[in-house]
Amino acid sequence: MIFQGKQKIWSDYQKEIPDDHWFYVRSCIRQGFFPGSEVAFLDICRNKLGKDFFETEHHTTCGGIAYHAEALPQETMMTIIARQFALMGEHGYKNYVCSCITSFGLYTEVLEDWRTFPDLEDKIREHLWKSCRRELTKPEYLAHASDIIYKFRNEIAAKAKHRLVNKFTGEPLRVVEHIGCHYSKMFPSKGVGGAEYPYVLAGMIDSWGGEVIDYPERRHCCGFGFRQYLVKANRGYSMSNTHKKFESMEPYKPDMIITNCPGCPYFMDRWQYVIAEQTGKTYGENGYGIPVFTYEEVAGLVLGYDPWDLGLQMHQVAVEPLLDKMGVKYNKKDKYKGSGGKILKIPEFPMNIKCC
Amino acid sequence: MKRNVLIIGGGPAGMEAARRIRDYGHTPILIEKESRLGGHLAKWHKLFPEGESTEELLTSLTADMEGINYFTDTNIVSINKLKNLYVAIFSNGISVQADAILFATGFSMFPAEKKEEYGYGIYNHVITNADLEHFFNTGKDPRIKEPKVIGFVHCVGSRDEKAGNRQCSKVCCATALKQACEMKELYPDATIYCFYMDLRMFGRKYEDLYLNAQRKYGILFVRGRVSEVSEDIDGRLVVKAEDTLVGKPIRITMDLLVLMAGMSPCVENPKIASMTGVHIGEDGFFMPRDLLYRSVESHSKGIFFAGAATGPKTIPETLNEARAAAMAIDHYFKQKA
Amino acid sequence: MGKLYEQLIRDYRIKEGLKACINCGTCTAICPAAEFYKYNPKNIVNIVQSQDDAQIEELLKGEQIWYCGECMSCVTRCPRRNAPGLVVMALRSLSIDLGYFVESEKGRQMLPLTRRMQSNILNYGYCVYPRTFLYKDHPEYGLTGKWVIENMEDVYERLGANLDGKGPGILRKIPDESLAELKAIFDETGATRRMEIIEEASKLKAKEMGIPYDEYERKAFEDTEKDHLNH
Amino acid sequence: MIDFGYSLTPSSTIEIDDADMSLFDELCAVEPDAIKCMSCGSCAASCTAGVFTDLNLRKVLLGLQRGCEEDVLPQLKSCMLCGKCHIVCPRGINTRHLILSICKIYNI
Repeated sequence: MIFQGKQKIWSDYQKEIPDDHWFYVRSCIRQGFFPGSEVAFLDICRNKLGKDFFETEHHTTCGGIAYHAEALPQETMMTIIARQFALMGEHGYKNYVCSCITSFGLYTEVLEDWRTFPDLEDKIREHLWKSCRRELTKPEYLAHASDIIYKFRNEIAAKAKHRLVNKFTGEPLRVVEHIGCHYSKMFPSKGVGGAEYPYVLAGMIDSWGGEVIDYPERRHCCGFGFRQYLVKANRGYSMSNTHKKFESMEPYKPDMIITNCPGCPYFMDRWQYVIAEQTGKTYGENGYGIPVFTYEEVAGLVLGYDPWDLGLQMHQVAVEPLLDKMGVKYNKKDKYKGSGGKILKIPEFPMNIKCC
Repeated sequence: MKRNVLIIGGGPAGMEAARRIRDYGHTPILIEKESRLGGHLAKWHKLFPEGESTEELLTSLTADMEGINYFTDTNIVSINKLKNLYVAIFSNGISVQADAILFATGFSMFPAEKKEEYGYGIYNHVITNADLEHFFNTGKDPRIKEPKVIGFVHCVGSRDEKAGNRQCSKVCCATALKQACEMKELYPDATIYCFYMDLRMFGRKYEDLYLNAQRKYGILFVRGRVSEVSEDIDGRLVVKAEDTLVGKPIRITMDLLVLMAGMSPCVENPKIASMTGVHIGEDGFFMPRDLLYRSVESHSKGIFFAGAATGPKTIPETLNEARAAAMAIDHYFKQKA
Repeated sequence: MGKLYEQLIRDYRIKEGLKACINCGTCTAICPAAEFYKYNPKNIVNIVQSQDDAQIEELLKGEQIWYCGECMSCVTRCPRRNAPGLVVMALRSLSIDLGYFVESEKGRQMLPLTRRMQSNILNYGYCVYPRTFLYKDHPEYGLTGKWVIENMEDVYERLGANLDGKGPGILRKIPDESLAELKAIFDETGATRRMEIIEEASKLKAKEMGIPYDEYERKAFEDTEKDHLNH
Repeated sequence: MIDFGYSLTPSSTIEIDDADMSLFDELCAVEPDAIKCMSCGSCAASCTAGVFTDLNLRKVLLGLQRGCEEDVLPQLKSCMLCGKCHIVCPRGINTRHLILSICKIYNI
């Protein structure tokens, strides 16, 4: 692999990311599965970097998951999105940042569609006015939340308490990066680094001291597939695609996986558990799995957040082996506690994959 | 009366035209941007359909250069029209008055790194057709190491709207088969695959080349465009396509992948066109007055075309066009007189 | 040009996603669905561009169009700037609008899918919502997932979420006036109508199949009787 | 163990790396024309048995070439050796002879 070749491509796909004043919208899936990540994101941006990120309680889902499951027609999804944009305008913002990749892909696509088909935009404006009495304002800049962390990756590195380095060996940690399909596969120019060699996560890994692993199925989808996961009868598809990725990355012995999509970290984490329970196979060292993180979780660990404040106890694959390698201190007894140290019943442990 | 003809481009079209124009009794002035004549041809080793030697062809083309003024390492700085004359200034400071100009600017190789998914310049064992010819010429390329499985990818940057090249480059199918057979001669134990969309074997003896590739060399064909290439932990290439004739995805691990980079319009076309007002088609190649009957004439008086400047062509087509252009130029002068 | 084709090309996703396919198979080669299902995006695009209504109808009533995961990996690679994923989305929408979706096992999944998605959005403002994400439907949520569900308030509070609370924040209660706007959008833009179409067609199909409606929904969500796999 | 209600799905990808080509090589040694096929489909189009069964010689040959013999060999049981495919093959492959050799080498 020739690193300079990739660098050349990355330099062709640099997008402009404004410095400050963002209208922030949340992700349905990440709020439920990775609440700690969104908390960490806003804390890093607002309190560590001192930036203005505004959120209104009136914003909702973009409808993306439902739209991609065909539960919503295209115009419904577009009008919900138009409403989100209208909220941004009403609060005086021009820069729009979303936590979800499905949303990011749709926002990008919708803006492109409206550019190509102005009659469609007119129609959606009318729908929005009729149903909500709101006026559409289109954002000047659209970013995914990982773009923001990418932009400030070196500032984060400067404040780092821990680096992505194995403290036992002094070697960089071996990190697999997984980019959500809808980040740049549809519109390569809208993603940092393009579609074939996205740099948005690789850039963070580089800055924070890790080594990026490139393996044959790097670009393959995690297998979410919307209806292919949401309907129980279809889940073999979802699981088989994750399985394919793990089989492909296994020889590289990755220490961790970092993702920027809502669904991917959940699927890559949970399918490891199901694969282990069904077939006995695990992909990490000593019967553990390979821990899968969101980029905020990794940024949080680098900045010295407590792993249980980041919500790592919600993962199924144990994160402790990685925390040990990074030298992150944690209290085992606090892992499964509730608010204010409330003692909760500890979860059961799986049969075939080691957990802590 | 002797007249000056400026020929831009010292590849096969320019060289052949220069001699013919001289033979008609005119004065050819040929400029070439590279340091030697021959264009892309000079970098090739052998030619299809029958493995003809490039060196021999080049020797024939350069054997008789008497009376031809040529400048290598030279670019056009400007061209201005003065009544019936063109005044051209070269990058070496020389300026000439020309009664006619022949654009023999040829093509630019499609930059294979633009097809990012194939990893040229990123994966260690991905090369282009031009790299392979260089290897045949020199025997040296660190990327080629006793390959056991070799793939040829047709249509790299050809028939590809996303890459900005919609046209078929015409010569790659035959070149791929020629190169595949040559590799089989070098590495008889290797398994060799060609990934194609349509095998365009349109010329005399080309179908024989195909038959030979199958029957004599055992080259295997997969109808499907390569979709993605990656590198595995041993540094080998994992190549994915659909075997469209079976209707299933296919995955093959390889030691060498050769990308058949196609012909793009010469990158200098827009600059030269803006100096002279000749037309450029939406595909980026020069537009002759028409594509059938006046294929070597431009829309501007006294400006002519030959070779791949007006679209992908084979060597014999290029040479014939050069002769036709020389004849058209002579005819133009006679009419003028 | 057939009537179905005419209906299809009114969809913006066809305008955007279907130029002229050359059957090169680039999409199928990396399609996550093509590897596991009897599915080939290239063939689907080819049928649509043939404009042959008989074949298009077969697609609309068949299983194939439901296999795609809409990951859009095909879009990146197509040399003709087609988007097979968008073509499939247009086909699915038409199949629903015409009530053809109930003719296939995968199409019948639209009933549980639309019910769950739409009710989550209308009731809570989220596509996926923890209180309706049940362990019995999602055993892969795992043992920590089970623990999260069993200790929902405590776990979310511990992590700084605002579960069902006022003001902004994670999993907040979205104000009623905003939920009312979503409902108005649903009524205005066809989502409400889509649910009605799906309910009506599914009810009829359940009767035709001779099974109670709730059993029809359960089967659609959980069961696989046909062979969908590409062995 | 938990009953999840779904499981891993086998891949349909043709994995050439794992294919055992020894029988195909054996076939090519006695039938060097086997590799001359250009998948034009004339044989399948004219095949009498193909009208009633799934027999498709083009696909059989391709399947053998990809190491997927198990998927395609059963088709040959429908062949009546009428030889129409031999008449129409533009590459002049003696298809009858080829089919007999396939049956012999692949033991069907």
